[in-house]
Amino acid sequence: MATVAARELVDGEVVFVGIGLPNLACNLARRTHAPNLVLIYESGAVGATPSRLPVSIGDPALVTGSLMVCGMADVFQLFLQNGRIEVGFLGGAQVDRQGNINTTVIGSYEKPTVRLPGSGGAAEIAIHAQRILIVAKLSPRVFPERVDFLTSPGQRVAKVITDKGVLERDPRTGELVLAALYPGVAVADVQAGVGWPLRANAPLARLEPPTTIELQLLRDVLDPKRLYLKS
Amino acid sequence: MATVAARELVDGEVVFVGIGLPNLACNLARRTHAPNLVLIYESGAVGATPSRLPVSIGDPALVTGSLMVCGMADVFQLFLQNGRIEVGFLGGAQVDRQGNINTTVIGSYEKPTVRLPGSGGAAEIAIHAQRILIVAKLSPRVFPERVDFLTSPGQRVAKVITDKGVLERDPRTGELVLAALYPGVAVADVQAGVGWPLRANAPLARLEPPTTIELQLLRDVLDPKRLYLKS
Amino acid sequence: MRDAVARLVRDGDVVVIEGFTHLISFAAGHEIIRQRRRDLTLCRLTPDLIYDQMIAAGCAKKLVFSWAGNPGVGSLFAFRRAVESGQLEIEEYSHFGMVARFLAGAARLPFWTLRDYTGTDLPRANPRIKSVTCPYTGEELATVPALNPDVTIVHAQRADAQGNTQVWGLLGVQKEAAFASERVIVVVEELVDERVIRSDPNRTLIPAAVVSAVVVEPWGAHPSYAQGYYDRDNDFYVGWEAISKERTQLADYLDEFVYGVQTRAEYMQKQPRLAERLRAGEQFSTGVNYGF
Amino acid sequence: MRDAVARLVRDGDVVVIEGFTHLISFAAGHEIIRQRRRDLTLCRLTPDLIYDQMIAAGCAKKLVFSWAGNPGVGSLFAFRRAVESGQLEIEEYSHFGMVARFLAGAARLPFWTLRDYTGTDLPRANPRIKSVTCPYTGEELATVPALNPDVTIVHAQRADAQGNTQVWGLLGVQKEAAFASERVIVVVEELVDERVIRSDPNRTLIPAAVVSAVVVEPWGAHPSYAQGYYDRDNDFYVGWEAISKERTQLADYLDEFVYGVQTRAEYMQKQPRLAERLRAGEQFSTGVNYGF
Repeated sequence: MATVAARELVDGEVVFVGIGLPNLACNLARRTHAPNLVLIYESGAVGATPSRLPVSIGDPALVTGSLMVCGMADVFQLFLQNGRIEVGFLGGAQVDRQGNINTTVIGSYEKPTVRLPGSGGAAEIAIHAQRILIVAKLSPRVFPERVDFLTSPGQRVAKVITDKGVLERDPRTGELVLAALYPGVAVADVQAGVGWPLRANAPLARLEPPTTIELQLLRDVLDPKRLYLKS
Repeated sequence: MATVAARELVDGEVVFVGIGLPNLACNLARRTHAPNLVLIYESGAVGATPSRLPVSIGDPALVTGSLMVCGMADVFQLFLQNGRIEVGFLGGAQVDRQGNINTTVIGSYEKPTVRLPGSGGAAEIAIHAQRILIVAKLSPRVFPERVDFLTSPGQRVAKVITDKGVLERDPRTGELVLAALYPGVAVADVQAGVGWPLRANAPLARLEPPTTIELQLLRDVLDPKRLYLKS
Repeated sequence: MRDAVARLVRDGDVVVIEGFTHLISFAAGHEIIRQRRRDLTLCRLTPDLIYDQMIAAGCAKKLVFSWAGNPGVGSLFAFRRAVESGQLEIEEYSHFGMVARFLAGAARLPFWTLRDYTGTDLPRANPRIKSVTCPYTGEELATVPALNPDVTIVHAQRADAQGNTQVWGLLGVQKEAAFASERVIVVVEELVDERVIRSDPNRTLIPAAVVSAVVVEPWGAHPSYAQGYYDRDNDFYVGWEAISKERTQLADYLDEFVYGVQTRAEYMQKQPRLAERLRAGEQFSTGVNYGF
Repeated sequence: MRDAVARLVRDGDVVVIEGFTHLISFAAGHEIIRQRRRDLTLCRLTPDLIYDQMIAAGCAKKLVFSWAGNPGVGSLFAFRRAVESGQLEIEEYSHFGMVARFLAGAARLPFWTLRDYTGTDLPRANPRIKSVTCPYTGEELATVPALNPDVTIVHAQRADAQGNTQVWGLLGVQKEAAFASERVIVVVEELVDERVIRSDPNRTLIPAAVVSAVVVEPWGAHPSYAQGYYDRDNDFYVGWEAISKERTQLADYLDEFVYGVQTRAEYMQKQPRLAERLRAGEQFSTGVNYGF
């Protein structure tokens, strides 16, 4: 997933980075095909080149040696609302057929079964970043027909990168459709993790497996303690 | 005038300072009875202790050794509109019976006889500072019944410090009335410089002449080149 | 700290302890717990461990927030138990919404305008998110109401005795929260001479004019961090998952590390290897010329 | 500078050269005059000598401003002649109004809200000052429309080759103007290695992401100043009163110091004692620790 996400990034782009896999993906891209990627964290660090894998979005390693640190009012007003962010990464407890994301509650808002953390910056990232990439593992609980609570609208979702394949948003219908598969994965495997009848592009693209260099960077340099890499 | 203005300031107050006489008055007060006066310049220098007499409100000497430098958005939103400014100094080409000030045009706005500089920060200083002190020399042209253009409203004007006496705003009628005279000045001398029938408090206060220390500070320390002191 | 909290934080207050990951005043939160303040409305973008502890200790009546999790780790379980059982009132925004509330509060405007929330369920969950029509274009834009706390507490690297406060590294919304607040407590790693502040005035984030009290409390942000002083205690954040999950473990934690100490110095003495493990390395910036 | 202006400043553009007293790019203004740009809408809080010169040279169709004088000295006579004879269109705000217009532009909102103008004649003189009703309190508040220039030019102490720009001393509204603008030219005293920027990231005011061109032009702000590099040329400002008052003297000035030179370096060579008279003394700040 980290490799596939990394390959979605174009050199020179300004990326709003979350913690975990998106952060890995961005730093992998910076060390391979996109050395001029500009990473912006919602904590206010711009152009960070962290010397260690940050555990939180406000890690001190994101500040030391960054190009700019600004207050959060500037992050949201001058960067995000201003339209300067080209790519935004989001995850979620639920992603629905239209690419909408829920990070607020499972069940009703008033009497939730599970109280999730809430929007954080996800609502405005989904509204203002020019292109949204979602990273999430497939499962029918995570990909329902409709989210219990709509935290982040799906309009700007470009791709959903999962552990079995990549979904794209059909610009006509707004629906997520299967666009590419990992080697050895069948359409039915993806359908098993999605709670609506999944349409598939024809022909389906084939995702290249990680190269030796990519694997080596991920395992030896970027996440040697396996904080985010599970395989 | 500088001495009279200085004596209006209370130790510890936060003062929005203009250039010229107000700046002299504030620095005189800081060196006599009000060492903890906090001077804020609209350029963004807070707690300045200029080592030379600043010619402009953005003089580099206001920055070096100040307590804080902030952008102008913060000056207007966080200090002024927030209500943190206790005293604001204003001057003007015209001051009228109600304490309104004109720094925009003489004549009509569309076809002015004289185009003045305009508001600068004067409109919002008059609206947000808790107490306004005006410093101006008496003359019927400067003190008309009504200003040609209302740049800064008079509601918060506390006193008008002139070269012959001090006017105060009557809180009931909003009208400027004579409150105090310099030694040797008669009521008629003040009336001669004011374009409306001037009412006078009874009894009139007497303004103490500058002390030796005040004169020495003004002439030898604060304005040795006589940039703003004319006498 | 004891005096500042006793004097400036009152039962029923709207309280803000700000700092985005960086510079969160755990020392002040612990003192508020020790002084058993009640019925507080706690506001923060990210409630973080400190509000999880204050909720567990019974200080909070209401929480105003935008992201309530343990960053990179998981849940805040005291918060979740309180919400899922209906014992804690909540008022929820997005980060931008909370930032905008502080901006309005700091500028003393009744509301702030932002382009946000279109297509989301957030305005349905929170009727205080409203809208306004642009007088120029006719567009409809989202609004949030100003947030003007009774008291805001911020941690910082250094301040002078008057309260002129300098911060570097992540700035969060501390400036806005301080200007929005009725009363402000600044907690610092170091009290410095006014000349230190005056030698670099562009670093001053909060001026003395808005500060009610300055408290010197080295390590007062732990397990949060202070750039240039000590690192974030990520192990503690990871460990909180297990403590927070069980009521009894959380109670034991509070007994030992909050109620069981009188001061932050005692808190540090209980954990003698903490300082050594987290003390910051050196990476100094170069000075700039303020001459003319 | 020649290339940057040729490429990025076009006839009819809305042009902003910002900097409040500090860091006004006279070098860029002079180059615009030399390249004979026409029909510009010039915007600045304080038109200052630079716009007085550009108005005299025939570059301006319209002026948007809030205080048009020679600070501490007197009038801008080219401006006054143009206004009093009806040859220059004007649009006038207060300082706060202009700042608010840049804030709205930078945040890409169509308007900004402020508490201002009640009881003044300014909204009568400028119908673009309007009002909005608060959706919470019902209060009526003033509004100004966003200002989004075609091109903004700012002078700064230093930047890297990508355009990450650091400023200290007075900050004016440069950050807001840059973020509000379609194109941005940064003119610097010194081009520095990216490592210098990265050694003190809290000093960065404008990020490369919004910068179209970086021009290196030492002394490019004279007779304005650059804190830590050179002092304001107050004598020049005082002397401008006499030059500006007489059309022919002003024309002679432009002939000699603007049209008569090709570059800023030539401008400085014509005035060999300038650097010596104005070069800044040293008063360095101390570095802070960014380690963790």
